[in-house]
Amino acid sequence: MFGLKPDLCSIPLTDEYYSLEDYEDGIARWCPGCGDHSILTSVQKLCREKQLAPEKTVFVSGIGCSSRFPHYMNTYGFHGLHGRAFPVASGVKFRRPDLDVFVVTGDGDCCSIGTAHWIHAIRYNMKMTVLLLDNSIYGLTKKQTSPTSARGTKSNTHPQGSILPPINPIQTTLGVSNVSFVAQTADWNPAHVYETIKAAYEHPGFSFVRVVQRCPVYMRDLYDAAVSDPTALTLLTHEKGIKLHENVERSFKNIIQHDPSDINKGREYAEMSGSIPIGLFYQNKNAPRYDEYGAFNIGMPVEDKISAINSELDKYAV
Amino acid sequence: MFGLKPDLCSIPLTDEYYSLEDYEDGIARWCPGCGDHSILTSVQKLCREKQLAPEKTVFVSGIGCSSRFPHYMNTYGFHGLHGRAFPVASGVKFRRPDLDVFVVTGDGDCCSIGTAHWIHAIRYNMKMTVLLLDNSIYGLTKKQTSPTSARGTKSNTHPQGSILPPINPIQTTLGVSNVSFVAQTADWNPAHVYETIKAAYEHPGFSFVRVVQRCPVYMRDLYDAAVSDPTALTLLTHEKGIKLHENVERSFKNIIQHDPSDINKGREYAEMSGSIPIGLFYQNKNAPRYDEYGAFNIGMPVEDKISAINSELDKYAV
Amino acid sequence: MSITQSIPASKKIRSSASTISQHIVEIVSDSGEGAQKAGQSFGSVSAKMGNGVWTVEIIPAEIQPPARSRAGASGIRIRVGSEKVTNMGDHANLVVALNEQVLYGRIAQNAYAEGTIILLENKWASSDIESIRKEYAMALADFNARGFKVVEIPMETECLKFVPDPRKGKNMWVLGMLCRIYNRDLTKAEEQIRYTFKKKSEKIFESNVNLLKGGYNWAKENLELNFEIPPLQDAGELVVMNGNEAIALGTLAAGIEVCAMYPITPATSASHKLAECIENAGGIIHQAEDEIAAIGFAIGSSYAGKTAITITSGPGMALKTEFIGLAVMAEVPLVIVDVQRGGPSTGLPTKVEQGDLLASLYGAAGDAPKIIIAPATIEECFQFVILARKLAEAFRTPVIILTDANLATGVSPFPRPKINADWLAPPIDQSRWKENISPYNWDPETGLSQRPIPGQKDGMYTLTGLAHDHNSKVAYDPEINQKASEARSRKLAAVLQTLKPPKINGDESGDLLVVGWGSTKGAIEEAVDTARNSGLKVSSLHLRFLSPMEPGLEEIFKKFKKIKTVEINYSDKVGDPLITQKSRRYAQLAWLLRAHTLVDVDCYSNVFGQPINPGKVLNMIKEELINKN
Amino acid sequence: MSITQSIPASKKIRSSASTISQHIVEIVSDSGEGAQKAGQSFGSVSAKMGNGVWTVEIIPAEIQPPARSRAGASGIRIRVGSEKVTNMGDHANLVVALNEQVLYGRIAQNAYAEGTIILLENKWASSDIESIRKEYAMALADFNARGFKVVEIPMETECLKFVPDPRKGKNMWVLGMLCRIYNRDLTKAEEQIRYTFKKKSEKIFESNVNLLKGGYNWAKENLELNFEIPPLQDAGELVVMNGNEAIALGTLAAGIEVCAMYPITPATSASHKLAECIENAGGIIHQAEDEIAAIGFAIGSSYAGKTAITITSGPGMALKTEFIGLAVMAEVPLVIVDVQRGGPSTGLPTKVEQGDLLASLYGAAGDAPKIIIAPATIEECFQFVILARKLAEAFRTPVIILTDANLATGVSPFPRPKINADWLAPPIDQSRWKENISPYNWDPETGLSQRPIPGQKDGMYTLTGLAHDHNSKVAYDPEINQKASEARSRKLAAVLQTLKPPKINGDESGDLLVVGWGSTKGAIEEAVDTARNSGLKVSSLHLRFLSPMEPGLEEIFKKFKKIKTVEINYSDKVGDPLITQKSRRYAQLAWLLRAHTLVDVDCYSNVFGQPINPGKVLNMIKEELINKN
Ligand SMILES: Cc1ncc(C[n+]2csc(CCOP(=O)(O)OP(=O)(O)O)c2C)c(N)n1
Ligand SMILES: Cc1ncc(C[n+]2csc(CCOP(=O)(O)OP(=O)(O)O)c2C)c(N)n1
Ligand code: SF4
Ligand code: SF4
Ligand SMILES: [Mg+2]
Ligand SMILES: [Mg+2]
Repeated sequence: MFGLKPDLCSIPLTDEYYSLEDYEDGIARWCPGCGDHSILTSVQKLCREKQLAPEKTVFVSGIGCSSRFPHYMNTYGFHGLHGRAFPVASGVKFRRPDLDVFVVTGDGDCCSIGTAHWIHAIRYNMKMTVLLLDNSIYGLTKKQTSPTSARGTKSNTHPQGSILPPINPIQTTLGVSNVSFVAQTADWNPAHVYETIKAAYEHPGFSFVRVVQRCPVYMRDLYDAAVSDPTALTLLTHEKGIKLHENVERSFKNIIQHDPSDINKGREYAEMSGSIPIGLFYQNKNAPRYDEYGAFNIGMPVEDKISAINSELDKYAV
Repeated sequence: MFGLKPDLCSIPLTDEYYSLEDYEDGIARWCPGCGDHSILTSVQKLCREKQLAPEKTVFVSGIGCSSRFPHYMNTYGFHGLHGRAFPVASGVKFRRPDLDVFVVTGDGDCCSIGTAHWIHAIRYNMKMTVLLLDNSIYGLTKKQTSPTSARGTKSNTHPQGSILPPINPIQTTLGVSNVSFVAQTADWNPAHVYETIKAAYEHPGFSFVRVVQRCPVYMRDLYDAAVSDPTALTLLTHEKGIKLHENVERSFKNIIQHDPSDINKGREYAEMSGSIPIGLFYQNKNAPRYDEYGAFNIGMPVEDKISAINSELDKYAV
Repeated sequence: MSITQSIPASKKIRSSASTISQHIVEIVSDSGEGAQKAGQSFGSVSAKMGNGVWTVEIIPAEIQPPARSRAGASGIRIRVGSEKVTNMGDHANLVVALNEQVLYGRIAQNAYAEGTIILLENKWASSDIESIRKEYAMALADFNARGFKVVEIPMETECLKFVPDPRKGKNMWVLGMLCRIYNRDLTKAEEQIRYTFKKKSEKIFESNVNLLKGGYNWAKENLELNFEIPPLQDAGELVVMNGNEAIALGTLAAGIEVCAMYPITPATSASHKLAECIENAGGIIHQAEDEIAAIGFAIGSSYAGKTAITITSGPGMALKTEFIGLAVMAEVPLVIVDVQRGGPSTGLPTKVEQGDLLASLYGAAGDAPKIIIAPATIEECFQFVILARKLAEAFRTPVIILTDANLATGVSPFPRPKINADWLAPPIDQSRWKENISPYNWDPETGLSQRPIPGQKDGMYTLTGLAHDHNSKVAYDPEINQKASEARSRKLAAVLQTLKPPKINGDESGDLLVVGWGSTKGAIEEAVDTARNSGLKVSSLHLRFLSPMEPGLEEIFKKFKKIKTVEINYSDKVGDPLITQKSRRYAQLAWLLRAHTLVDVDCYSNVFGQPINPGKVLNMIKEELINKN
Repeated sequence: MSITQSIPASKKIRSSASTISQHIVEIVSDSGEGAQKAGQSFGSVSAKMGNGVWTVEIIPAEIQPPARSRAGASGIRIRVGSEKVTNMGDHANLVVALNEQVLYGRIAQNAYAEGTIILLENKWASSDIESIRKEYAMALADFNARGFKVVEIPMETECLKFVPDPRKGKNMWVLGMLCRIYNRDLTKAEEQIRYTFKKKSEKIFESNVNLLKGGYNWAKENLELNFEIPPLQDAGELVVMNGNEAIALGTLAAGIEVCAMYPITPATSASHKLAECIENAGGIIHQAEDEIAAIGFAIGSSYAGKTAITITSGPGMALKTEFIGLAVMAEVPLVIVDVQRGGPSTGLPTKVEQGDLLASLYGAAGDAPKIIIAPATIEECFQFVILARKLAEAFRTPVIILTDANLATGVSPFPRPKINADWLAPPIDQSRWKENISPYNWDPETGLSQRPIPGQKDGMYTLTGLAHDHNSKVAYDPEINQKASEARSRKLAAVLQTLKPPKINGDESGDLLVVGWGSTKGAIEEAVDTARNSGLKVSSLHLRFLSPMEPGLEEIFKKFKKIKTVEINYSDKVGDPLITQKSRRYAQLAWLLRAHTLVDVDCYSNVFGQPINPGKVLNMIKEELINKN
């Protein structure tokens, strides 16, 4: 489009400096203590760090507490339909290589009603940064079971406790062909959240980040324990993985070396129970990207189009 | 429901003997040479072998060539909507433990428009036998790319060849929590098809069988080679796996011992390229079943219901 | 019955208990201060005393809004009357406010008018935060300017006499105060408190009763406000609940054993209630992965057994469209509840609208005739599920029940239903199917046919969404699709045979006939009654069946000079830029009635997301009958 | 122009070339025998010679039906006339059949009548399979009994003189025979063959030409059948294609760069065509995982750039409903093509219906005003995509184009469009957004506003499906939703300003006005013209805009005694059991016109899954104007 080469487009075409405030829009209407607040801050920090031009940045979401995210970013935003963030984001990116696209979704939005689009978006592997804010509950609609709710979770749709084992978003994502970046982090470790989102943004393709997120209103107990317990998280680390400042890294009791190019080991770690593994499970920088296909012929001059149409008409001429 | 205990219900309540003809309905309107024909025959054989009462057997499908399947079975059938066989089948089974439910679906039906239901049906793990008739193409609508089409497949929607790597239905299924039975077979090996479907039927839960299926009309070349080449298939075998007559087993050039209780190895074999692995990738007979939950309180007498309702009303009495 | 009336309001004005026909009371506060619990108790006590009652909760947009914020107004409105109360009414007569800021949230909703009495917590006047003292003083001045009758009350101080932290408990003190003001029976109030805190300790119960009495006595000594709302003659055994709870209990009473749903506001609370109780009544609720799966699951379940139900709201209905078409085509009995909310798209998720009528009728491609009914009261929410299940099976078709956020959240007493064994669905037929009967053995007169259920010997057939003949075989011959379509359509004509022309509220002829459907009945009839009392020739008519449309409308309409619908949905206003009689887009029922009767049916409608109250309807009636003539 | 006429048919009857105004020719065979290729060539040659032509393929239900089966009838109908031919007409005049059984498939479709000439391959008479010989003999007797004029022809034997396996090639011999019968220009036919086989070797070309000439000469020597269909005066440069191909090329001409779709019959072939050519014209087609994703992708793409298109059919429309509501609510330009097929549900996937009009208008919950247009000709299929893209951007709204299986598969020549650079969308605006303008800066008169596109500095906003104000901020104040709804609705009134009352075919007053929309135009007007020639006071009117409805209809209707729509969708027939004027359910356009004009609009419609042909309409007109009087 307008003559720019895809690769050129991704360079922010601006010389002014953007401060944090330039990315903020209004006060976030999430509950006090909601994990989403800190995630928002990390994202705004990333935008500043990368000096993303607000007008070249698009946040796409579905419906849910988490999906209100775009309203709090002073960028372009698309607060669409429940479960449908991925198709919209794909459409946005398809012919606009010059835009940075982020997807913010919830566990119900992504793993329940949005499942089909989630699975296929992984396969399309279009360059976008995906944040699954997973509080293991339906927040906006006031406490119904989510596919990621631990078995036995008492909710308004399962007052006796939920019946089924939870979906494992990391494992499911790793099961889809053409998967290229899968990471997990936890909202109460902002340093790790930030570095993970940064790595995701830098990945040349579809980067999927599950952020374990606290919902103090409806899932108070769930992570309270976790937050206080230093062994609740297990850090997956590797020189090819997510870089942490050594002080941050030192703060972890459980640390495992995991080479993110080994998908089989990644799948084994995804099954870890007891402690929550955070870090990079898998990355492949060379997976084919559908957005590159989408961009290959943008900006064709009108004359060329007209002659293409005419040669088509010739086929039907009598 | 009508006083029968769930466990009792699954015993066919009949003493007459059913022959193959009892399961046949009209002539199958698939193209000559279509792989679906032989699969139909295997299923009818299974019905006879198990002496399934036609009135206690329900075939549910979506839309596609493959989904015409129920019309050719002289049982109850539900030829529903494209992509929606799983929710319907789940609804059928939920309160009818006495019915044997089969799902017949296609690669577009299951892995494209039906993805969300497919993933969640795996997790529900309700007892039903699922046959994915995968011809790697949209047959009924006349040759469009399917999610399982090999990269570069020329179709009416991708005359220059498809862009993306195919979904791997086995791997994707193995990535879903509470998965309990995952097998693969190929239509041109009827003996293996039959034994696989039999094992699937005997599995106490959701048994997923991908049948690699030939579409001579739109994918002529794809499997012609395979059929003639004895190394095209690699047999996964194990005493816990699918039992084959030794003559059949001997006919295979490539044989691998695989213990179906090892999901990690199963996932590795699912990635096999070059030769098509057939056999049982994974089985867990103890995964929790949602249909058992659905059946727990059927057949409550009217009086009990009325008193339950009245005690609810009491809560609102002024 | 007149809607508002000014009454003595401040300590200065002396009066003994003045008798009134009804009053609208509100308790507003920050969320978490228990205003709703107090209001519900006040409503229940009033119901117990034989009064008509309608309560509706005031819910803030956010889940946990900051304290003392305008958007954070949380609370409840309780309308109490001598006669049956059918709606939330117009402006509040008396408001208890735990802080002054939340009142602005309600003022924006136009909930108060000159003369509204406001009983205001006065602790803010002496707050040690200056800004708060300022806000309080400014608000006070403003309220007086607005003509509110403000009474400042030391609630905090008084409560501290009974409890250390009045945030827990102040609501009971307020309840006591209201009991005195409206001469409520204290012992009944105590019973209510015992019921509310039945799970709690005796200690907690006592401290709450002390607060109750404290509030009562304080009001007795310090307030002259004292009203008598005479009860109706004994109403008999009553239950009090909201429309969604009524839907849930109706589902049990209909003998429905499967509810497949996906959460969506404002429908979900019905499912919450079902989740709580359906297992005890021999059923199960299934939360599906999405709305498509929910209705697919329900259809599969109906196909293989008893009629199932699915409950949703606008966006969910959109997703169910394709499956509804299949249920019509394959004639699968099914009950679909649509608790309507503000549209289009995500719209106003918590607010009321009657915007899904046309979508329910015409959503699916091709011709998809189905039955559509709309309850007008909370009691009908209960009854119509039973009716819908019966219709679904008798006519082998999906039945859509259109309710809305107003019915869903409104709470009002109605006669306790005596559960009837016939209401409950009988066990499914598993007897041998009559050999020579086809699965769609359409009766040429009525289009009706009996359906085989899996398990029935010799009943085997393959249900299909493709055009099919009476054997459910795919149709190639063009005639077959025509015949089958006629059979499905004919069923609506058959339903019509069973319906009587709707009753008219008021005279059978006159200058204006107001036509409504769904939750607006109470407000419309209250307004019409008021107008008639003031001598206007207006009547009203309320439709329960929207598909098929109830019979006899043309004849009824002929007897009135003008027909006008009142609906909570969108219509253009003639006179607005570019909007003429010709270009105007009508409200949904009005549009249907025009096509159906060819009468020039007008409409009054809006999409403010609020229930239409009697005052608005009354103004419209006066507009039509006084100003225009 | 009269529709059928009997002509000499068998070798016995002598005649020289008789001049006729038009003829309907069919070639029917088992699938794979090349009947369609021969027919298309015959049509093209006729078009080249200046005749009006309409061809439509005959497609069996199955993908590979068995040989000589009734359900397996595969082939083509070619209608050739002196004037413009706008529809497939009624009964065939002359049929070439490669076996006798497939004719029964067509007889079931009521494609033939007494007098139809049948040129029948006679090799079956001497088949060495006895059953076949029997079948052949029986059929022959039956055909004669039906009054068909059967001519047995040794096609196989003749072709064997040129090729070893006549299954390949017989079609060209048939083409040659037809060229002789209708005096077609053989050199033009050769050109056509060269074009058809351009990818093939010279040898193949030659052998086909030999077959062509063989058929021509054989007919010359052995058949007396010889017709002259005089051409119209030079029609200028023409293109000949079907409606789906026209949609695809229209998409290119509209400058649309993204088509997101999911396969569905009968819409898919439009996408097939696009897949073939859009990349060369600077665009891309995306096959999504389902219809919801397809429209979501298109909306995302429109939001971030040029207006995108999505193409589907009934069941797909149902799935797109929720997203269409969002596009309306958030005012996203979008072009949606619905190639209508038989419904409800999966219905008749390959057959025509006009059943999605009401679903397109009212599918989404709440009030979702959008533009809906319906092309009436193949040429309009091309033009309306360009129009739709313009409307979508000018009015910032989704636009639905309703076409159907009849237009999708009908092939007819139209003047070659001169591609105009203005048709193509300009590159998207990336200039700095005017600071003080809001993203929904609704013009109070028209509701129109300009949209910011990502990349535009200072244009940042968050699009939302929630009720929102002009800044796209979520609306809490009730007034806002009302105002915003008015703005969106107002846009339709603004579109209306740009429309003129529809032209009437025939006199401006009379006894009957036939109203149609979409693909029925040709058949209706042909029937009306015939009726008028026979002195009946009937006119017709065809609507292109369904939303907003075209202006001036009331005035036009007033001048006719009766108004009746002709539609291919379902309506009850008065007089059928239980069906009265009151209980009757009307055809979709008729229903809208009744509400819109309050005129008692009647309807003639059916769901046979076939195009309505002129004969049926003519009979209806006679019914109304002769029999009833
Ligand atoms: C089609 C549709 N179905 C249902 C809803 C109601 N709904 C809104 S958000 C939501 C789920 C929210 O859960 P999640 O995605 O986990 O987000 P969270 O609020 O927990 O951040 C639901 C069911 C809707 N808006 N649209
Ligand atoms: C909602 C909807 N979308 C699209 C279609 C059209 N359609 C019918 S079958 C089919 C795909 C068939 O492919 P597959 O599932 O692989 O089955 P196969 O024919 O190959 O056996 C499609 C797209 C439909 N019937 N309904
Ligand atoms: S409900 Fe939970 S997830 Fe939603 S905003 Fe509040 S704390 Fe956050
Ligand atoms: S098209 Fe292919 S899949 Fe379909 S019936 Fe024919 S051979 Fe089988
Ligand atoms: Mg959540
Ligand atoms: Mg397939």
